[in-house]
Amino acid sequence: MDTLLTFQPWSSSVEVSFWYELTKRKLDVLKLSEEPLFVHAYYTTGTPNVSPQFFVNLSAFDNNFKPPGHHFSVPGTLLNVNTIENFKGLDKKALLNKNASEIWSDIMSGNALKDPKLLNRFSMLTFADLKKYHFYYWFFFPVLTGEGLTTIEQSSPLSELWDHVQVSSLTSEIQKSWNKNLPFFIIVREPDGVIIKDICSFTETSYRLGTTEEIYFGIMDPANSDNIPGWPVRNFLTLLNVAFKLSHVKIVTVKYSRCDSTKILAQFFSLKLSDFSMFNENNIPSAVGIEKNHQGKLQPKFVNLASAMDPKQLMENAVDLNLKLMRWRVLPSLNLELVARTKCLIIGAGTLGCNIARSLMSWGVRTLTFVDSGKVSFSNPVRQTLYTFEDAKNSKMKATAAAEACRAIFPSIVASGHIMMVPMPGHPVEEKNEEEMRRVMCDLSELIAAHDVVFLALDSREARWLPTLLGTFYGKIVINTALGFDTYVVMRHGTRGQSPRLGCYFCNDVVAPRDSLTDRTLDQQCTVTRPGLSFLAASQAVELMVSLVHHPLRATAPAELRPEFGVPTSTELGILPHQIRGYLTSYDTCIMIGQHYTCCVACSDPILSAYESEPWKFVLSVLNRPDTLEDISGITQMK
Amino acid sequence: MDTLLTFQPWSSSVEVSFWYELTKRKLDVLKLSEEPLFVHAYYTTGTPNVSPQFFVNLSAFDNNFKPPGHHFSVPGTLLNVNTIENFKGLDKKALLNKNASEIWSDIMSGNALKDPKLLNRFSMLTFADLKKYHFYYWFFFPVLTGEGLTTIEQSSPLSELWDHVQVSSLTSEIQKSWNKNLPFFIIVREPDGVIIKDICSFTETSYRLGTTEEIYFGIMDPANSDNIPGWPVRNFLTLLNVAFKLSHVKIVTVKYSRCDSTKILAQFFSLKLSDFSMFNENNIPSAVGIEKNHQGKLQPKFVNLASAMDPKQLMENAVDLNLKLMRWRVLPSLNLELVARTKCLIIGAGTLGCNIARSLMSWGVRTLTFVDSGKVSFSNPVRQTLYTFEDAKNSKMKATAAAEACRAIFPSIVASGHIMMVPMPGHPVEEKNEEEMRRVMCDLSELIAAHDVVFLALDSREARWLPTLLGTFYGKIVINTALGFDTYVVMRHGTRGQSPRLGCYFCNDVVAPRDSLTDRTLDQQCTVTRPGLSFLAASQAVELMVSLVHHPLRATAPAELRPEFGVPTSTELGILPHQIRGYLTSYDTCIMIGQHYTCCVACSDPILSAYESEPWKFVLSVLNRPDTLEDISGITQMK
Amino acid sequence: KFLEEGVLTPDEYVSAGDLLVHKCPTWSWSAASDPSKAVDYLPSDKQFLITRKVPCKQRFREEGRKAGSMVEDDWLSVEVTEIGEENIGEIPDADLDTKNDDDVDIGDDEDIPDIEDFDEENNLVDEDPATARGNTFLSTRTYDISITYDKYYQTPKVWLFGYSETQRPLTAQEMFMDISADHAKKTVTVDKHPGLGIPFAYVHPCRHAQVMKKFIERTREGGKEPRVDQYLLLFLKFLGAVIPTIAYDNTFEIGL
Amino acid sequence: KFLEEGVLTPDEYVSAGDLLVHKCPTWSWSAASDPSKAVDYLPSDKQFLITRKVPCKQRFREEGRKAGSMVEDDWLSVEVTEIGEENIGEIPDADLDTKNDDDVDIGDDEDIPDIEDFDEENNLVDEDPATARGNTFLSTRTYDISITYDKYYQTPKVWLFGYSETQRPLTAQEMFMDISADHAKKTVTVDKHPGLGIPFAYVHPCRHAQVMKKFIERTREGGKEPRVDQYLLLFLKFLGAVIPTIAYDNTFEIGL
Ligand SMILES: [Zn+2]
Ligand SMILES: [Zn+2]
Repeated sequence: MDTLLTFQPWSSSVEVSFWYELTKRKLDVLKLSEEPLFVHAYYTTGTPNVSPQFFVNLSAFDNNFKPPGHHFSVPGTLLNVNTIENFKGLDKKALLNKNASEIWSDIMSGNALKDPKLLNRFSMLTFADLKKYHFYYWFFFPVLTGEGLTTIEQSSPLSELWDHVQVSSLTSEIQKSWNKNLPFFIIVREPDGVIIKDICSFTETSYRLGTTEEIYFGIMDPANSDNIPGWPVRNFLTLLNVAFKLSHVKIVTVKYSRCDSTKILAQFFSLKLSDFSMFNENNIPSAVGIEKNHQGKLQPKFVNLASAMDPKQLMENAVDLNLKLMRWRVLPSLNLELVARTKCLIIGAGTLGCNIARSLMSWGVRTLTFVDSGKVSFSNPVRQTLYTFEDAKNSKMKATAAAEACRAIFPSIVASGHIMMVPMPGHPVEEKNEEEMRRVMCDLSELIAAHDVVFLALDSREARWLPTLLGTFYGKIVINTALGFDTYVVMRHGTRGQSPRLGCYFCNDVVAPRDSLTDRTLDQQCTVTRPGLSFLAASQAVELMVSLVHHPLRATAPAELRPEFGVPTSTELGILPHQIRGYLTSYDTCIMIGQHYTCCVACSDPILSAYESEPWKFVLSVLNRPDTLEDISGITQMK
Repeated sequence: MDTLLTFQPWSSSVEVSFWYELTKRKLDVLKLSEEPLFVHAYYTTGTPNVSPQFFVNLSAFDNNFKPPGHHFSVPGTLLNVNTIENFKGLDKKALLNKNASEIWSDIMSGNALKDPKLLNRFSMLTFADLKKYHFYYWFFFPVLTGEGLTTIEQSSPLSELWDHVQVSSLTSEIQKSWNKNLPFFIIVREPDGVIIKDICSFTETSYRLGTTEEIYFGIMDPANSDNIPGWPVRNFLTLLNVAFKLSHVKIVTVKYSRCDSTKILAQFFSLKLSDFSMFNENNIPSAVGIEKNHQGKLQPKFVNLASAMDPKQLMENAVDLNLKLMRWRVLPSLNLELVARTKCLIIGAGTLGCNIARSLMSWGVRTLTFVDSGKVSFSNPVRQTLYTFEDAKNSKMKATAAAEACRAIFPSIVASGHIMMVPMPGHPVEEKNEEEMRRVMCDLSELIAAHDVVFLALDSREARWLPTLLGTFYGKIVINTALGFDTYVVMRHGTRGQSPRLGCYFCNDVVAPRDSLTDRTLDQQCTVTRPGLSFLAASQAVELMVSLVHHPLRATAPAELRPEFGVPTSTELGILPHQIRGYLTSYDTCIMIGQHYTCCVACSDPILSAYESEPWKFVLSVLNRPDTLEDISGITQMK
Repeated sequence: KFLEEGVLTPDEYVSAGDLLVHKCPTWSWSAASDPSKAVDYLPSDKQFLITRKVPCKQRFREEGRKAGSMVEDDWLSVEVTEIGEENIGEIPDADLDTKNDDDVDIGDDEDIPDIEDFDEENNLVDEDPATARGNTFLSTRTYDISITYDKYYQTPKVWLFGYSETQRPLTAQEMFMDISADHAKKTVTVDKHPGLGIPFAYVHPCRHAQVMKKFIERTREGGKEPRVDQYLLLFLKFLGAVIPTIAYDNTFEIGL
Repeated sequence: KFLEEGVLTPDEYVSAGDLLVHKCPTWSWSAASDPSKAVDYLPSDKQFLITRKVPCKQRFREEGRKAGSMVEDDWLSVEVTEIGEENIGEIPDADLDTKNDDDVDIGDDEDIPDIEDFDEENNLVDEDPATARGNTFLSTRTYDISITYDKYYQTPKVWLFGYSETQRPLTAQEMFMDISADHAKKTVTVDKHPGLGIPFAYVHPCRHAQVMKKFIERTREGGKEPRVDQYLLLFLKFLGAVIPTIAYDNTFEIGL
């Protein structure tokens, strides 16, 4: 009248933290690797009505993994493949069998006796579609199948067989060992109580006792029912058959009471085991244990994390992902974190400024600040790529509208707008406005000091003067862009401490900038340029910045011309030119170097000193009388 | 007891149609010219409670101007200056005096007698801020001031002096002449009734009558009150004093009844005139007549049309304005209308497609069509410049989202999106999907046929095949863009009838395109490119298109390399290269020419013929078996 | 069909327009602003009728309407009490409040950019004892009113373009203030004037024929047989109901 | 201050957590997911408490509540009748309707991309007579529940992360279905779990101390003096009222 013993299969329970961690590792560490990874899972004893949970979460990757108290760890192998085709193509049966043969060899070698958690060894096959946050996964829980099936000779709650004192003694033994995470053990019933011991002490114990009658095998059982033990019991029984040559065993499956550790639920089974005696190192028993999905089919499980994720977070990850892919094959040295944390100030939120911001965002830069005093007008949106018709209709301020647009594109960005008219030489300050203008100068100075890179995207020469001075003063990377009708220039300003020191936008000039805005005709007021130019200039300005922050000298890095064939560039990203000049009629560019001019009206030492000693007094005098610049810089004497 | 006669000044009434017309002429014709323009205004007789309207509208510019019936024209001079500074700086008094001296000379010469409307000659000074639709304007209505002031000896309604029959007779005379637009005339009271005659017949008439007693001077009077005649009366009285040496005159000011032309209102004045006898050709009387603004100040009037204009219209105008400015000085040959009406099809609405659309919009292209089958994902908005976070959150279809974004930027654009996966060689069609796929092919074919330019902005080689074939088949301008990691290529496809015929994207290949999408790893699925590239490639693709449509041969224009110094390029916009290849590491570009390959798998004649004879059968066989291409093109034999 | 259906043909429209222009000197025919805008079923110099600068003495006010005046026919019975000149002064202020409802920022003359810079112009002197001082006219809004022919409805179609007291073009919202509230949003919308290409407000002509028919019937009941060329004279009477605030002479007597 | 104000110190939180973990094997301490997320006032291996896969047998339903149950204190008196296993089957369907209210498209397993392609996997055989068949468990939503220490309120703070019947993470909206309607939108919001860095729903702790104090008072009225290390055991009882649908053993007796 023996009954077939069946085992309740695992129900894999992968927490989202696992997928996040896998994503992170895939992007930053694993990249294209498909090498198997060693991972950890764990389980605890069963709970009524809940399927036997096989927990996998971010601790799976922890090298020092230790399961929580009352939990039991399981070693496993993670196989994360790169494509859905690989996922489909992989031979699942072979994977299962490979795992099974490892278990078999651990049983044969005695390793499993010393470390019984090896019996539960599992494999996990995954494909992570990181673009969509789709994860395909499949668990393999190999169990060895022997000759004949295990049958139940007797089964009952332990409390029906043992007296209260003995059960209490077992309970207290288990309670004491809650932190030892022992999934399997032997229970020795001795006259004065029950003792729990490691499996490997079985032979010694039975030798000592002279009998196996009073030895029970204890198993912390994840199953949720009393009569159907959990999956881990199965390989354990195989171990008993192989290691101890037992064909009949008495086992006790133990479950904690969910919220009262002073109680346990224990079930006694007397079993006739399946026979493995015909198997050896070469003749490996076959295995079952491929997990079915939620529909009970032999298909992978699938989870779409995107639906439950915060869309902002999703976007942030997606943006990072796209950039990190560059590091996988092409440019491992790319320091995206460095680029991301580079704080960029864009002075001028017009055609150039918008496209600079767009380029910076596409590089993952997270801090963008706009300075502009204008409003969005109707001619802007078709060229100034952060604005729409509605912005023009509502005459929004450009600086703030640009920042708003950046956030609408990428909510995680830190974008802000400062409505500010840059003080300009030759635009005199009325006395009543002096205090206000001083405030503006201080604000601009603080903004420049607080950023790493300053982009000059202004539409007049004189407006570039003060930011040029301040950028040099604070030693910032200053990248200047300017458009002609069908030519453009992108230039990084030289800075103090650079050798040879490179020039700034004004270094070629022998006159101070003056009011060039007043008295302009319409075509002079609007920047009349071929529309393509701003895309060219803005994107190259940003690429230059990205290369520059990768150079250890940053702003002070020496200028390069085009390299000789075969000569490496100073960064893997390419050369660090001083000036790029582009000509749209011939789709040509030209790399130039311009030296610093010691009498420069914007960046020379006399000017910087004049600013340093009395910032506002100096700037005010320049605004009112640009000639001041020529006097101080020394140009006047040179003339 | 004589009373001073005062005159009611004009109230200039510029209709918006005038400003629109001025804007149009400024942009298209006048450009930077500040030359005075001859213009026309007109007026009618006064209405109670309404200020004397001096109408200026779009007919002001009409060379064949004739006022409507019951209205009287006035010749004038429009001085539209280029800058607000010129507007302010101009000497207004001098302008008034110049006008006055012309009037004086017309009086002296007798011209004014023959053409009395010259007496009302006016000047109009304007500054049009076309970016903002702000118009500053100032009217000058010069009247000559003589020695002493004109005084009233007697004044009363004419009906109190004349009997009913005489008034009736005058009414009927005026009614008869309503269409002659006579502002001044003489009224001769003869025994059998009243006669109206031209001014110049005064001498003859008084000679015939032997007296001036029965001659009255009639004036169609714009003033709204009975006792204060309108401004035109003033110079007319001067004329009478100068031409006829009259110091005392009898005048009748006439007004139409507003809605009953069978009635008139006539007021009689007996006047003692101001004396001009001491003035001559060299001694010109001084003048008054600068119009005051609505606050009664001697300041210009101002109107902001933007506030009342349809914002969509405003935007449309602003976009045009910005582009037209290029023609003012730099590139008069630029054919913006041609560019605007070029219908552009963008296949692929990803990074390249979005930036191509942006560039096209900035060139004023009005018809944009997107083809794409994908949805906006979270990694897109930072690089694909038409999408936002919300689009990704809502998983919008790219093609339609892109079109929507274009309309949000510029409501007047005709943008549409077609959700369509381009059929690709090596992506076999299941039988059940054949009909659907055939439909897709036909749709794509129709789209390409219906556009002028096709931009290929796709992310796989095989997706470019069918559009390349169709573009060649229909002889369209096809511009292909492709990105590497830090290199890009922009290329225009050759076409039939071109000599030497240029190559297409596939002309260098000796194998047919195949499925390259399946089994890609993540970094192969996403286009891993430096973010700056798409801006560079997209903007140059569009600039190339703009140059190309300016060439008379368009798609068949021969390819150019970089010009020798001093040699003109084939269009004023620059060279027409076949391929532009760009290298971001050195910020360099290279112009290349690739010849057509007679066995090309996409554009060769055998392929085009195969398509032509049985389009779907041919395409289907290629989708299922790309080798077909090699067989048909002749490559197979070449191998 | 004029008498039966209240509609008229293009030719009849021209003859009615001629009569209007002849009778009322303020009305005139106009050609299209450019030939491409001209319609071929009307003479090129008689594309539409227009009268300019018709003063609008008051805003239409809902509260000014007499209760029950809509009982019979809302197209005909709207009444407004014309405000006399003595209390004209209070109108502009009172209605400026409604500006706050508009999205569009209406730049009035206060907003002239750079106006301070023009203070220098005060050096300019143009004083003259013979120039009349003080307004002998009301500072009111004015309207350009145009009548085109609507081919679909075979009726005239009326267009309005308003100017503020300071000659600034009025926005659509501002114009609606001058139109009977019943019609302002229901039958008045903005579109490009076909002959001028400039946005005007217009009264949708869908009910014009019907109302004209009613007018014609009443006239006939009064014992007179209206001629088709008097159509526009009648039409103006009807317009007086829709746009009661605009002071074109709806008091004159048509010599029927 | 525990007895007077219902709050506890970090050390008291640790001792209460130790007791909870000792008493209830399903609870365990956890370290922060990475050291940067750890707070220094708690041991690094005892940053927060967590219990996983607590079944949620039913949705909370407004209509299932007894009228008047809120009279005394809405934090304590929410009652739901637990649905027995026999009628479990009807729940998932019944509640799927509420999905329509959500904006977010919740991809359930129907949506597995390429699932058809996996049909080939049917060739795979893994039949075995010793594998138990048939579910001996309910297919229910489950929750990971975590308790952190809130330094500002000096109370525990409870976090929930739900999984669908098919292990799909629940959206916030779906989780709200399992929470007493009174609290769902008022005191439950979503934020990153401080130790895990993953968004969890949490019950705002602003009223925790107050309610705990009431609990303590009642216990004392019952003649027992609660110890501070029993705080979390008491706290779980309180949570049973806020999240009545989640079946952690709120039936066990605390050995006070
Ligand atoms: Zn310099
Ligand atoms: Zn080819």
